[in-house]
Amino acid sequence: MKKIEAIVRFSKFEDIKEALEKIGINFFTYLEVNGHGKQKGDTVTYRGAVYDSGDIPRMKLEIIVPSEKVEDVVGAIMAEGRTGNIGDGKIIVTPVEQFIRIRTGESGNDAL
Amino acid sequence: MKKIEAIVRFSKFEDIKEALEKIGINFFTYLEVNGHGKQKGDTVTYRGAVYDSGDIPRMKLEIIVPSEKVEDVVGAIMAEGRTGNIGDGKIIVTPVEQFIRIRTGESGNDAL
Amino acid sequence: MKKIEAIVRFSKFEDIKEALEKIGINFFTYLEVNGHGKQKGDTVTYRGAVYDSGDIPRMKLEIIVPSEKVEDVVGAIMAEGRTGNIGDGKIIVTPVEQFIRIRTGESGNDAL
Amino acid sequence: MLLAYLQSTITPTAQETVDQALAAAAAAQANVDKALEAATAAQTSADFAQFTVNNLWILIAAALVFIMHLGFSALEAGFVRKKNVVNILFKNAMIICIGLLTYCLCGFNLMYPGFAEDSSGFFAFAGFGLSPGPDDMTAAYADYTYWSDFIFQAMFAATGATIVSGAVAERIKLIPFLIFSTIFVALSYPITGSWKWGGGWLDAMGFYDFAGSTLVHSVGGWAALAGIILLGPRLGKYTAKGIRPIQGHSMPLAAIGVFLLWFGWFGFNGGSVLSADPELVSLVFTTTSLAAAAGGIGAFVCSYIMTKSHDLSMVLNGFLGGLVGITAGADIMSITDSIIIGFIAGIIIPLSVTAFDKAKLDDPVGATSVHLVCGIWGTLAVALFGDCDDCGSFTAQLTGIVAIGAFTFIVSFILFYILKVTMGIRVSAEEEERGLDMAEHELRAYN
Amino acid sequence: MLLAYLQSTITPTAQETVDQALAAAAAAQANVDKALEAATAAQTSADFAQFTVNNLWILIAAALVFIMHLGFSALEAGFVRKKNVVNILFKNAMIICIGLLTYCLCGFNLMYPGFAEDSSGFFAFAGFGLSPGPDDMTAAYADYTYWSDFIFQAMFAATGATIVSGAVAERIKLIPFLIFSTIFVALSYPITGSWKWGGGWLDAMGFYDFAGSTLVHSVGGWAALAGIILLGPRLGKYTAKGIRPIQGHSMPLAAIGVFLLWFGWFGFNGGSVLSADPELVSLVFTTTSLAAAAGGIGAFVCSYIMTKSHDLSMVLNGFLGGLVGITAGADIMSITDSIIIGFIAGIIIPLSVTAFDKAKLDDPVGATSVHLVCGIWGTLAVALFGDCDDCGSFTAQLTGIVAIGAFTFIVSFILFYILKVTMGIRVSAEEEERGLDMAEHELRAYN
Amino acid sequence: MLLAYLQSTITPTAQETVDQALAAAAAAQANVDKALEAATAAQTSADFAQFTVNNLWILIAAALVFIMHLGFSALEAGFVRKKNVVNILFKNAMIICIGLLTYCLCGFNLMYPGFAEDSSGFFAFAGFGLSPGPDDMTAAYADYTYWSDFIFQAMFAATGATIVSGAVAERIKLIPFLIFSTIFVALSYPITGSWKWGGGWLDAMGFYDFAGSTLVHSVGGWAALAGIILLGPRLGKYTAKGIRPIQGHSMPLAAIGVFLLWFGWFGFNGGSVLSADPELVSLVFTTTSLAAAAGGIGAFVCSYIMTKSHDLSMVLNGFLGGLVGITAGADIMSITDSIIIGFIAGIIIPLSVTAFDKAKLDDPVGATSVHLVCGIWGTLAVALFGDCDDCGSFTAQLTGIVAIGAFTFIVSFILFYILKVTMGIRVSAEEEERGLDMAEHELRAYN
Ligand SMILES: Nc1ncnc2c1ncn2[C@@H]1O[C@H](COP(=O)(O)OP(=O)(O)O)[C@@H](O)[C@H]1O
Ligand SMILES: Nc1ncnc2c1ncn2[C@@H]1O[C@H](COP(=O)(O)OP(=O)(O)O)[C@@H](O)[C@H]1O
Ligand SMILES: Nc1ncnc2c1ncn2[C@@H]1O[C@H](COP(=O)(O)OP(=O)(O)O)[C@@H](O)[C@H]1O
Repeated sequence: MKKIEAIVRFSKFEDIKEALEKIGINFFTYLEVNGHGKQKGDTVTYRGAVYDSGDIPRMKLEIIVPSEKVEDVVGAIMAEGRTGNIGDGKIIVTPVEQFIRIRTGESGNDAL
Repeated sequence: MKKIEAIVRFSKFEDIKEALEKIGINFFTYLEVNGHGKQKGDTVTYRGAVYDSGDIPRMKLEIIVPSEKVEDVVGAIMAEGRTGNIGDGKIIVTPVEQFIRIRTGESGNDAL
Repeated sequence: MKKIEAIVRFSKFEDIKEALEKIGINFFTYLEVNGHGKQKGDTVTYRGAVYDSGDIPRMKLEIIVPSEKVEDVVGAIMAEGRTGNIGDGKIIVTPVEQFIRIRTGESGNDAL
Repeated sequence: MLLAYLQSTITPTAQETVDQALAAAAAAQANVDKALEAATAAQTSADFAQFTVNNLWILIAAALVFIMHLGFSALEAGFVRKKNVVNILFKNAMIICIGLLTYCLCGFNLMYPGFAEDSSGFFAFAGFGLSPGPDDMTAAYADYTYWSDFIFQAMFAATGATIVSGAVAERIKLIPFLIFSTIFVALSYPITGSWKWGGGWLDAMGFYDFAGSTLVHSVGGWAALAGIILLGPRLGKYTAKGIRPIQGHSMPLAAIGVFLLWFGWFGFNGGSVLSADPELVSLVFTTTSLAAAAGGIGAFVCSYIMTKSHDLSMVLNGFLGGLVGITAGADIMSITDSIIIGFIAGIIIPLSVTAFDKAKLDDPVGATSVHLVCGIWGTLAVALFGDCDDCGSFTAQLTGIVAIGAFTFIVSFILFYILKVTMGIRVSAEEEERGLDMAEHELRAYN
Repeated sequence: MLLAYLQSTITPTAQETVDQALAAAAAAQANVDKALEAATAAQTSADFAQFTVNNLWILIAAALVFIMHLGFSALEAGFVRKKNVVNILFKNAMIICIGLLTYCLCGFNLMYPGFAEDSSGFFAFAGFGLSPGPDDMTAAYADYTYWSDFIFQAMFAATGATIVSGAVAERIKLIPFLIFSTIFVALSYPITGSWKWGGGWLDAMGFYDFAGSTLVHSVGGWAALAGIILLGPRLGKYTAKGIRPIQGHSMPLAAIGVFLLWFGWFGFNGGSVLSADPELVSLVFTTTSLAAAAGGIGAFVCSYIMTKSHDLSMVLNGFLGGLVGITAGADIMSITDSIIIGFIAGIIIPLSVTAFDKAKLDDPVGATSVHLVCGIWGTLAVALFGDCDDCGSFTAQLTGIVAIGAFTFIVSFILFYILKVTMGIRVSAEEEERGLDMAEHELRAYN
Repeated sequence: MLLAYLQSTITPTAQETVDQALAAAAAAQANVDKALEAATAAQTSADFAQFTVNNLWILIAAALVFIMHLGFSALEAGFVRKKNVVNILFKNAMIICIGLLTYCLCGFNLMYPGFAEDSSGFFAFAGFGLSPGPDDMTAAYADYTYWSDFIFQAMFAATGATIVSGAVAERIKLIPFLIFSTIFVALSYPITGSWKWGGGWLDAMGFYDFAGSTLVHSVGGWAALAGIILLGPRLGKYTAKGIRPIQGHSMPLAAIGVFLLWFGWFGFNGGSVLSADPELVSLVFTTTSLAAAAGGIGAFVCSYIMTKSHDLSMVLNGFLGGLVGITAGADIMSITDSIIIGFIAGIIIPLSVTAFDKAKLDDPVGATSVHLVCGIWGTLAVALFGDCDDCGSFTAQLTGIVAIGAFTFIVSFILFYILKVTMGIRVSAEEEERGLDMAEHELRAYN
């Protein structure tokens, strides 16, 4: 099984959610994170002092899927999450060794 | 070493913490996340519009442990985190390649 | 590629950010987490009741880097994030199987 | 002829002067009438000015009591968890609506029924709705108009139910709570209120409660207690491993609430003078503020001794304890008395909060400690410290506390009990875990 | 000789007495003058006391209207997303500055120009700046001083622009918005205001608007509507898949805002009596509060029927709807009328919010529903419910609504249009996604 | 016989009339007395009405000054980091307690000691506690009662310490801070206050400070400065790499605080008229509001020029700068003067904040810029703009600023220094990093 982490735009989150549902991904975990990036040269001003900050709040999705579903999920996120402008975000796939449903103790694909 | 991620109920967090302490896990990291799930058919109503949302805030624990401790930790979380109702959450185990204590530079099990 | 997760002090975050920039790491993701630790024996008092809590808010950085850069990044974080006192935090390195830029579909090191 | 001549020569002189004198007297008389009229007019104007300023103060006090509803909302919202914030705000928003409308429908006329001479002073009702006569807008009615009277009292009425909402927070079902609040504000509060402020039997026996330590605060506290008992504690509060504090989600919100409550209390106590009388209103402002300040210090000291901590939640409740404590006697206490009363109320707070927790009576915001316990304390303090003719005796004060407490507690208990067995008063465990915001309102407080 | 003798013997007696009488009369007269003087002095004192209390109320009312700006700021901040909070606070902070300063520069003299006898009552201007004569500080001016008049009216003036800021939130550029607000508050609002409150043509034809359902609230609503139309909806609100609600980021903040608005409304409506008249001010407090409460219930009931939910955002807007609805006739309505007017306003809110959304007119805080729609309703309600000589006829009310609405909408539309084609009024999509806080202010609301 | 006959025939006529006249005069006289009495009674009533309205305004002003403590709490809480919020709220809650209680114990009698004729006017003390005579509740005392005087002044007293709490936030130890505040409010503030408001030597030499630009605001600012110097900056603020801004955690909270401060300032300045005098109070409301508005614009313009940004934190502080600036002369300035004074105060804010930062004096909320610098500016502005007989000369104003500044700064410095060497005034680096909420209170602000 794989863990797919996607760091996406806030404004694309709802669309991605729907796209995932269409391909049968009904469960995942998400949270707000901050993206640090140098390119923007953005500044923050507070009480007379200006300083650089290219940090933008972003949404991070964490989805555990069977290995064979990775491609579909990546495809769905790419399709709905893209605007073509800088800042669309990243997808990271990492290996999962165990995945267990706490309620029943089922593990692996059964736990999905 | 392994990284154990557990997505659990808020209301079980304190119990799990205590259970982990009992088996010698005194350090871990946790944060609030949102669980997306289709099953509830929950709705959100705001200013006259209703829309679906099965999203529930949940607690996520991240625990780095020696490989041989994984079973104990999973067992402890399963024992204390279970209510038997839908929504008890998941445990995910992933491989860790390096684990370093910033203060001393110790790594691996020494860093725990 | 590797994913480096670093759990560090709030007060060291800006310094680490600058150190990372110096070694060419301009992009990463960060978020606030809570560190649970037993050592402090800290207590929380609320409306007349006292209870233990060694929990401290911390900053977590997640950085995807080419495998060969791991050492540099770990070194930079260690150099800037250390105070020598308990609570400096941890660095965790885990394997990454895929890394994709949503905007272009580039993957691997090209996506960085 | 001589006579005639004489008369004609003599009289004119005197007569003329006499006529002058008469005319002058008449003129004086006329002017006197004008002066009297002018003086009367001036008096009328002065009286009207006095009436206007008295009335204005009652209205401003009503606005200040109104802002206490924001105070309660913010305090309670701050002391519950993030997942129950919308629910507590919704309840408080509804309570002010219910309070004003039912008080208009029947509460006012239940609370001020104008007991008949031979009435036992337990219950009377002056009819539905409000129908003031033309005189009721003048000083013939009181130092304020009928409408001022109504709106000031109506703002008071809703506070009772607000007290309940905090104590039963995070687990009560919305609709049963609203039904309870409606009946409580429409009937129970005005009936016990009539016993004293409506000129009923407690008033006759010499019970003293200036602005409502018992009539408003304890009453709310007793109803809260009934609710707490029947509801049971929040899940996870009292575990096998001991008491697990469930922290409120926002201290700034709670602090805003408490400061606004203090601010509103200037109207609550100050307005209860029922005129802008300079001496009394300024005394009430002073005793009220000093008691609140002493309450804060008392709670600080006591909680520090108990837990060696600087516990903001206790200090905030200490302010409120001091305010509730002084409310029964704010118009009769000396500076020193009011500081002592407030300080003791402050000390009571941490002790009471801990005692309720030991008894496993779960009150998320400490409403029972603040309003019930300190309300009783304040009412008794009138007998202990008060030094005036009409200050109630210890017996009178105790009778009032017990009678009103028993009535309110029993009525509330029965009401909550009926609601419990019919529609249920507690949300399911799953809903409670999820939070009432999503379960009852499908809306999150923060996004 | 006899005569002389006679005279000398007779007269003294009478004469003496006569002199006495004369003296007495004179003395009485003198005292009468003193009494009259004293009475006049007392009258002057009484009148001054009355003047002082009337004036004080207008000033306190001005302070209460000021706090409505905090109410609007909190409400609007609560109803936008976390990323646009600094922006909405900044706009509201600027509006109060702009409002006060432009009203001082020209607004006051545009709104109260003292139309000449033969004026058509459409436009007049009494000159830049403020220059009261010495008499303008006495009762010769009004029941309050010139400065009280100015500051009370100036606090009103800024509310119009505040209404706009909520409706166009989360996408408008800062500087164009501030330019619009300046011109709107400095010129458009005072001109339409002069038609009624300045004694212009609408006043002459019998249009009735006590405290500004139309003159303040609808006016703000029309300007908001023009802005909304020209700006377009927020990105992602109306999608191919339907309407996607964009939730506000903090319900407690919104609730604080609404309660403070209600609190301030005591000054807004109560102060519009323009004196502390006991009967009228207390009536206005009562009708205002009951309408607000009924509005909350109305919105609750209606939104429950529509969506089967207990929607806090609707109840909060329902309060405001009730308040706006009663504003035009708060001084002439009966208890029952004001409850009905408020209840209907409450019902209007969910219907109107949904209707605007169907029309893809995106208003993040519901300002158009609250201020425009309920403002129109309240103005019409004067004709429907009002029962007095000078309550406007249906025609008069409709004329006022249409005339002021048309003028304001057209002027605002043209203004926004000019700004749109010259400097642009909408931030880029990228800035909108990022949030105006970072894009326009480089500052986050929460850290 | 003839004579007798004559007398008997002549006299009756005249005599009768004379008697009538006499009676009429007497009656008139009697009525005159009644009229005089009535007039006197009316005068008494009118005077009492005037007294009541004057007194009421002082009390309402006291309540408004009270709400400034919530304003300061919210502002300071908003401008510190999330981890120090409970601490700042706790300090502000304690300050109001300490302020009221010590002012009652000794502050009031230190500040208004009633200097003896031949006193040098530097120091006197009227004894511990409060003990008003019966006359002190009547107009014989002043335009308000003794209690009103006390509570209004007591609310003022605590504001000084509140100013300090913001400046030393995020690093000072709780208990030493509370000890400092107690001594500062109990002794230092009232002594310098007595020099002017107590009728001391600065008053005698013609120093003018209407509502306390120097006596309250600068005084707080000087104490803050002493604290800042001895404490040192927060960790990480001034680094080798330059100044690192440490952002406040909640802009909405800060905005709520500032708006409430403005609201409270109506009482602070308006109440300082010490009566409800229509002309003066309305003038003060107007100058105060216009200066605040101009301060907001000034800070906006200046910070925009300096950093090309629309900096909300500056605009909020600009409001406060304008308010502090007008405070010394709010009762004597023209419209134009007050706008200029406020605008300049607004411009000062960003310059001063930057200057303090350059000097590595770390003030998390900008209290020194707002209260110290703008307080000095406002006091000098009285000499520059004021145009009246008793407006202080430049020398008088400067003497007041320097004398009060030197006294306060030295006393505060010594106090903080003693605390520093005995118990320490700064938390450990570890505690500072962890946040004072956990370190000192074991409680988080948000959960
Ligand atoms: N190397 C990285 N490690 C972790 N997160 C990253 C990394 N690079 C980018 N990100 C995350 O992805 C987000 C978007 O990436 P960005 O480079 O801005 O867009 P694009 O992929 O369009 O160039 C960043 O804000 C950051 O959160
Ligand atoms: N495939 C998944 N990937 C990531 N997180 C998941 C996944 N499935 C479930 N979760 C997380 O676990 C939580 C609980 O899972 P759920 O399916 O509701 O309970 P149960 O395991 O009892 O059926 C979800 O809210 C979500 O946060
Ligand atoms: N085994 C672990 N798994 C996950 N997180 C950990 C673990 N051990 C420590 N941490 C995180 O690292 C933080 C700092 O570690 P700590 O042990 O307090 O410092 P030090 O490394 O200096 O001993 C903790 O607060 C916690 O968030």
